Amino acid sequence: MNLKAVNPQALSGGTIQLTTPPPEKTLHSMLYFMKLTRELEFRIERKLYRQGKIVGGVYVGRGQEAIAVGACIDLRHEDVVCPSHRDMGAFLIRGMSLRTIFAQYMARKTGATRGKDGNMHMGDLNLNLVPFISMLADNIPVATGIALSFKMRSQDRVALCFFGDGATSRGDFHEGVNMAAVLKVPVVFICNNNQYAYSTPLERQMAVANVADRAEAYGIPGEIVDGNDVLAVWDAVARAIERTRIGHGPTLIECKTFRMTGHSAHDDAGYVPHELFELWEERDPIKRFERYLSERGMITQGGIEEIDKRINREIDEAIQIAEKDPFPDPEDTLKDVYHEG
Amino acid sequence: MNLKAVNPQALSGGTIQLTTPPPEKTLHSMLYFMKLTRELEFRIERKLYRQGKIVGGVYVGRGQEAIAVGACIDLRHEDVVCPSHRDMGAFLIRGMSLRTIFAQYMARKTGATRGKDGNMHMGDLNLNLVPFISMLADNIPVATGIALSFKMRSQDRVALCFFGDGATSRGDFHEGVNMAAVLKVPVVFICNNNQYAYSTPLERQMAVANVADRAEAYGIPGEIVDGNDVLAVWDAVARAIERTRIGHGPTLIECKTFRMTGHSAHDDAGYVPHELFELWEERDPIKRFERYLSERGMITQGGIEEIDKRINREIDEAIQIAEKDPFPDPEDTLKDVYHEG
Amino acid sequence: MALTTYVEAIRQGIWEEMEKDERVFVLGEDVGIYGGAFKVTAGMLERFGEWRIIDTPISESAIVGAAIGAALMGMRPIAEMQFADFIACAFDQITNFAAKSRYRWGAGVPIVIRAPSGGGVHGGPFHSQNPEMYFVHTPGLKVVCPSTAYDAKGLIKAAIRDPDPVIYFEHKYLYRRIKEELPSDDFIVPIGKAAIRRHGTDISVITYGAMVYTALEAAKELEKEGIDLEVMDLRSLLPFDREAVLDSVKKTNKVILLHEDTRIGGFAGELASVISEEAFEYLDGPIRRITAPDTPVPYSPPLEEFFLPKASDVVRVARELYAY
Amino acid sequence: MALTTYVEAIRQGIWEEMEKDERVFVLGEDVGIYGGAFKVTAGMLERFGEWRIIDTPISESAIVGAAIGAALMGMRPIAEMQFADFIACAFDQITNFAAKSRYRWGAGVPIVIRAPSGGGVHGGPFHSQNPEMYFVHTPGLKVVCPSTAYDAKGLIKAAIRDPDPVIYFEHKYLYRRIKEELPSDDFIVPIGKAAIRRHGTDISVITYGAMVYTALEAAKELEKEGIDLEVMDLRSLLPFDREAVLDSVKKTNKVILLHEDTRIGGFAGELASVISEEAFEYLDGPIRRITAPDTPVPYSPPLEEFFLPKASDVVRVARELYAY
Ligand SMILES: Cc1ncc(C[n+]2csc(CCOP(=O)(O)OP(=O)(O)O)c2C)c(N)n1
Ligand SMILES: Cc1ncc(C[n+]2csc(CCOP(=O)(O)OP(=O)(O)O)c2C)c(N)n1
Ligand SMILES: [Mg+2]
Ligand SMILES: [Mg+2]
Repeated sequence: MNLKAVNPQALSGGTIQLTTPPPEKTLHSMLYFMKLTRELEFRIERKLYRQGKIVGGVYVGRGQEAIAVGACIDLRHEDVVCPSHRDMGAFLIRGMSLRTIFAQYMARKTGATRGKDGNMHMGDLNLNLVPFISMLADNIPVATGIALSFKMRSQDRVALCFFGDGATSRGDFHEGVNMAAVLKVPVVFICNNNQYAYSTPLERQMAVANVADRAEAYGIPGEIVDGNDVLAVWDAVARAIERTRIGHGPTLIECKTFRMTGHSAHDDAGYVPHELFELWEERDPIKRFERYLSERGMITQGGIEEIDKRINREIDEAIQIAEKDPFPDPEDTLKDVYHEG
Repeated sequence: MNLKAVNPQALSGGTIQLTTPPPEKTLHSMLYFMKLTRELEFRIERKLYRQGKIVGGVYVGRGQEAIAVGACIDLRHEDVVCPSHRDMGAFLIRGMSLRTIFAQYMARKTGATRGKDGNMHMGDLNLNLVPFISMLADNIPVATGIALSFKMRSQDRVALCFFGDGATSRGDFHEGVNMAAVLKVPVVFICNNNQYAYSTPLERQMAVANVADRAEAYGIPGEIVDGNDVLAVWDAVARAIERTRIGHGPTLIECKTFRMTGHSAHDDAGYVPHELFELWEERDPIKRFERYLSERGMITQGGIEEIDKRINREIDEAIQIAEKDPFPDPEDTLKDVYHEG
Repeated sequence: MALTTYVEAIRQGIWEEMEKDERVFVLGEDVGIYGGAFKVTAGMLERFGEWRIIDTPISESAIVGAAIGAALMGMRPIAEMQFADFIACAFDQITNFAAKSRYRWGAGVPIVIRAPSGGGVHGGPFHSQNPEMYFVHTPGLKVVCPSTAYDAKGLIKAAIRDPDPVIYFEHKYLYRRIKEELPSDDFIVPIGKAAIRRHGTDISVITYGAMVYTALEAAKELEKEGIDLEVMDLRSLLPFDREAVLDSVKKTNKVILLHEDTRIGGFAGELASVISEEAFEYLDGPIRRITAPDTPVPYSPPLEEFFLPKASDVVRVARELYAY
Repeated sequence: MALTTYVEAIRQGIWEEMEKDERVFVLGEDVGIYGGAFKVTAGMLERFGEWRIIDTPISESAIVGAAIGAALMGMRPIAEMQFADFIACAFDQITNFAAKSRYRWGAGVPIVIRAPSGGGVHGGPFHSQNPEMYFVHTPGLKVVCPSTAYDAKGLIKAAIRDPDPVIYFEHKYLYRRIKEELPSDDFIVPIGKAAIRRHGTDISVITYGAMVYTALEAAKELEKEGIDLEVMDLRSLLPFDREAVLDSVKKTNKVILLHEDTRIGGFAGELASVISEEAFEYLDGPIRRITAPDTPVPYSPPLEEFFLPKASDVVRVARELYAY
């Protein structure tokens, strides 16, 4: 295990100084969504799952909340997001309701997939949110096609596509990014490099130090950002979107981060050297961002507590409703395989 | 069409000066095999095919003969070659007989595949020659596995894997090269960049100027050589083999060249700007190498003519035999789907 | 009036739909400047421009993936596989992303994947495959296999308009061998409807693709002996025309299932099951299959000849069954 | 003596073959330090080292491709798909390179591809698939589906020793639910041989995988009513035990074909065809299929429950058939 490659000290070190930081309203939104993501996933993983109420596996993005939030917070409604399995913030920001999400995890009819599919495979065309499938990297060519449809119709829209470091080993990553680069379509590829793919550390996944190094092969910019700094992510994504909106094609953004859990709820991550968790705990994206805001007088301890309260209330309510939501009817099994005219 | 990217003048310009060129015997062998390739393919494409004696399509490597020959001439018997569809020299150097090759193209029982498969899909484990299949790039992960088997058994052997520029867009290129890089197995990847994939020019295939740029994504060396210079190819491959033999893992070698024909015998390449053919004709690998040898007094005009005569004789003989070779028995259709104990 | 070949009929169908519907576009390898390996898209680049006839890198999986993405955004992509054999490289996107999308989250994926398939052209194991069953066995897809120029045109148009993913197998052997006069008006052939190519009373031969002609040839031969074959061209395999199949079997009481695809797990098995389940009492003899043997498609002419089902096979089996 | 679970039986089989034959090795995602997602390779890294238990990048196609290459060089690779569903990503290498190699140039590809398959664990559409038919329909491959711990061990060993590519479907639902006492000697279960799990005289239920238990449950229920089911576990699908199937049908004269896989193009169709062709005169009733419906595998428990064939389905159909 090459500790150096994943040493967070090697990253930008603290929050970066932005030339024009986002307006305060946006900053507050970012904090809210990061905290909402954390608490929502905490409830799913540590409460509902242990109570046996969750159906199937549970994958959370603890420690990685800054990525989806920083990337998605400023998107326009007409832009399209293709998240992956540690991007809960993307679903929330796009407008997927808490009740829908809890219902999804409890396999209810009111869930995003009406009980047809599990956990984060949630999507809604009205929200311009396209769900991934389990096959890692399959969403990459799909995002390329989404962006292609914008370009061919001269629509001023962009697609954002998320995936992990491990997914970049798949052929579909290569084919999808390459095609996007050749056709110069408006898509931004965002890799959460959390140093592991299940039990497989980065150096068993690729022989380069950075996922961003892969961009060289496609003739597109590759940028490394501190994925635990929501503003750094925000900044890099904003620039990449700007670039792609004016026709310069895709960017690959690598967000260095760390998976502060096992791969899924049933994995204790025994294969991860303990010191790594400690190192990265110090760079917790939420605590850092709270510090950033309070140092600048943009939030008080009381303000933080209020957000927490609001989040708890919203979540409690959503769980209450979702728990009473019905399971799908058995006969629903047969529906929607094809268009039902 | 970006002429600059494919301008042969931008390449090394003439034959390179080697620190230690191969012994004269090898040089003569190189000339022989390049000329043999050329004449063999000429007979197949321009004679037998037009006479209706060839079964199925015909793809030749005219103008690209230096690549397979330069790469394979010094291999040891125990090394393994995985050629692609414009690497006839590889088959010849490995020891596939002319008669077997003609029989293969005429779909005879004595062909390399006993009539089961077509054209260059020829292989023979006794020759350490593993045939490709039509699906471009599928041979890349296979070559990785071949090299893996050497590494796990500590065998001092290397694998050479050939493919075209277009094949590098396939997922299997990415997966195969990446895995080879991560596992640091002894394989050398050799891309013939002939600027086209069927009718598709390089810039519709990738947004990088060089196939070798793709190496960056895998943390392996990428080297560009003048693919029409057999010694340049020989030199680069020799160094890559040396590197990989001592455990440094794969290299990606890009041989810049040009497809001096249509994609196949039925394609007139109307989509290729005519000046490109003219430009590249000047850099014909065989003529250049003849010049190199005669300038150094290593061959005379008479010597060249003798080689031509020998080649013609060998080919005539082989065709004569192969034309009389039987077609497979219809019932052979059912054989060898499984091991027949 | 002029005769239209099978391959030209496909081209016309695509062309007309592209004229009518701006959402329709084509992507694939060499479809643009070259007009496609079989010239199905010849002239389209000039007419529709490079953003509706898109030359892609050699990336079958991304071709299909990109088609899916565009379809989700309201487009109507037609993805070309240069040969049906290469559809294997896009298998995951087709069977997992495209096929299951509507079921999972209600978002249909109206794509067409064109796949030039079939043997008889000495293409060998990788340019002759009939991969239809991989997709027939995948709920969420539709699969069609036209055998006439009329159907080639009518089915490509139906496929383009269909709200679900359609795999369109066009038989290479028929491209330039089959011609007919086509109506000049806008017509489609509905997906899921079979056609009876020859009415008969003794034995039903149920088939599709190039084998329709094999069956007809056999029928002509058998006519002389007074054996009257009914030849049914399924045209669509998923969904297939269950009713037409059962009606025919109930009429003739004897059935031959014929396809160019290999045997084990071929479509004939599905048909045999359906017939046995739903028309068992009507059967006056065993259900007989005539298919390619379970091998890759061999390359050398005598092998391929042996491999492909022949009219003489149909004649032989029909005689046996007639005498049963 | 201790009981061995199905999953442990697989592990033992691999372990023993690795001890005996240096050519055998494992490659796949998380098979090393983690011991595999289902712990089938637990402890092997420590025992055999990182060059025989190889953690790979997430590259299903290259995992299979690399296995093929190593096999051509004389090794005996076992490639693990983390879930059978992801085998779709390696479809091209399996069906085009591995399956056709011997046929093309005489070079066998002795690889085993392990694929944890099947539903009942609320895995949803991408963690519950039964993709066996894609491979059963591919000449050159072998396909096995063990249902007992004994067979799991015996078939993995047979697969490893087999000179041809074998796709080994291990049913996730059975991993820890099925246990039995295993002999301590070295045994294999030959590929291509079925087993009769219950002898009976009235109706043959022909099935495989987890559905064997569904059939046995139904048989127990029907016993009370005096209906005597024969339950045949195919164990191998390609090749399958034609003789055993026909013998059973000729004995009972009525047959139910049962599988967890979806219906259209499922294995039951193949069986129905073979039975109709070769035992038509012995049939006293229609061949009936019980299968999953033609949908993806749904996730929510009531849906999945509806989707999976149940003992009550077998009971119902058996009663109908008994009365026919
Ligand atoms: C094609 C494919 N192979 C294997 C898996 C099983 N799997 C699920 S998540 C995962 C690890 C993913 O790692 P990474 O892409 O780095 O994402 P992370 O979980 O670290 O966010 C694996 C191997 C899968 N889902 N898809
Ligand atoms: C997966 C796949 N897709 C498409 C094809 C059809 N095809 C055969 S050769 C070729 C072009 C190959 O280009 P390149 O790799 O550059 O090799 P070149 O022919 O130029 O040597 C294409 C598209 C194929 N053989 N395999
Ligand atoms: Mg990761
Ligand atoms: Mg090329």
